Amino acid sequence: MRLKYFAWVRERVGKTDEEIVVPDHVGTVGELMDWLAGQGEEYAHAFENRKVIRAAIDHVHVKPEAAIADAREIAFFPPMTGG
Amino acid sequence: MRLKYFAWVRERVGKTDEEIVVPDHVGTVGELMDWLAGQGEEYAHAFENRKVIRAAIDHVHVKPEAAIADAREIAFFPPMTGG
Amino acid sequence: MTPTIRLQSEDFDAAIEAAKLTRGRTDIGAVVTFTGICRDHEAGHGVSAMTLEHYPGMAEAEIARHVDEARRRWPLLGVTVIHRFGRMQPGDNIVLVVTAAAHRHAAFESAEFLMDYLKTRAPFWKHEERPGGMGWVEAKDADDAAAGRWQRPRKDAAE
Amino acid sequence: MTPTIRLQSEDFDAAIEAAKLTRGRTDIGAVVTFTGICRDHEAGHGVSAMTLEHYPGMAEAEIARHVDEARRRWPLLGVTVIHRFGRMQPGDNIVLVVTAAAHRHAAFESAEFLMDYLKTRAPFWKHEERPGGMGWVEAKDADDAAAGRWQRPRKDAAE
Repeated sequence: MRLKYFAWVRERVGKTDEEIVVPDHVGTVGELMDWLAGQGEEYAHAFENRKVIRAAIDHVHVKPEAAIADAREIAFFPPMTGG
Repeated sequence: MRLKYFAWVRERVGKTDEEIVVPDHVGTVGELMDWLAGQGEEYAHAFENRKVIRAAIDHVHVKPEAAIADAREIAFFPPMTGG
Repeated sequence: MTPTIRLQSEDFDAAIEAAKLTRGRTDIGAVVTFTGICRDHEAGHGVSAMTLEHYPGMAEAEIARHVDEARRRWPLLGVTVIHRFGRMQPGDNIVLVVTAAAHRHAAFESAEFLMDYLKTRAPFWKHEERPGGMGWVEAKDADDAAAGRWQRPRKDAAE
Repeated sequence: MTPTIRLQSEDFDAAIEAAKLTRGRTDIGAVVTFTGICRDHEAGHGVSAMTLEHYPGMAEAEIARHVDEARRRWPLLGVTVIHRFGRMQPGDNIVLVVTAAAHRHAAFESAEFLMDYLKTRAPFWKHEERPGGMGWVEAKDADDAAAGRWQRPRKDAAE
């Protein structure tokens, strides 16, 4: 599946997007953040305060409990500040 | 003092404004409406339902209890429908 | 900040009025414009035209009082109110309120406040031309209720 | 009624967008425009410029969902939302919401609803250039509270 990062999550991870293969035991958005946080220093930094990070699956806001099984694109970003 | 009439109050009275001398016993806006209602058929018609008529003294909305002693201009009109 | 208040029979240009408030400024974050337009129907009947009668002198004074009240309630950086009088046809502009502030809630709320008060307190009366004849527009209870929601105990009531 | 939703780096013209909604129509009685503008200060510090990052695809989809929700809640006769991205300087336009309806409350409330949701739900992020360096704008609790007041029990919650 494709991951996308925005704003300071993007800056910390160091990339705008990437294609990843997720282990079978990672079933939800929250578990995906836990798993990503273990993938290196930049990810650990990006996901150090998971409570403030928002996620979207296929362009729709989701909560950490959301299942990722059918996701094509998952995005992580800080709270929105548009408008 | 000068009286002014607007909208259907003006239509019923048949004039836009007039200069009047009010008897001493007429002390309030409500008493003025009572007195005007006795000044002829057109006034009786205009002031037949006094509850829906609004008044202003010198460009400021007032209630029927308002004293008219210091008024230069008193206006009578239906509820406003601008905007 | 000097508010602009105008009564006129001519049309107005909302964009020009809004631009006047923001020109050369960088402290304004939010501009709300409200344009009231003559409709071709009202409460179930058709309207082919309407004539707005007003009370010259009092109309300006009453609008100015409400603009002052809006400025006391919200930190406004600009206010414009233009109300037309005379004959209008469906599609014609009737009234314009523009408010400018650093933040959006002040701009939105003050514009709505001003419109609610213009509807119920500013001395204007609409006379409609309808298919069956002419008639004065009746005041709506809903408009009184809308204006009423802005009422609050006056701080100086006991002074 | 087909809503207009655009994301663009170019500036917009609020007057042209409002005119598009009303042209040739006589059923619209109220038009509200909200223009959000880049300010030279934010929460106590100066701002010399800002860059708006967005999530292409999701931004359009999220705005469209809120426009749909606004149309379910209010009898709208026209809606336009334009959000810019890229670099902006104080005084530059950022966002435009235009709503048109027969009556003013629908136009006011839907415009405020859309702005509250754009602030907290549309995937945009502001990166500021400040005298002391650069920094991401932090989300405000006040904006979440503003969006929260529009929440209501979903009719289909038990279905």
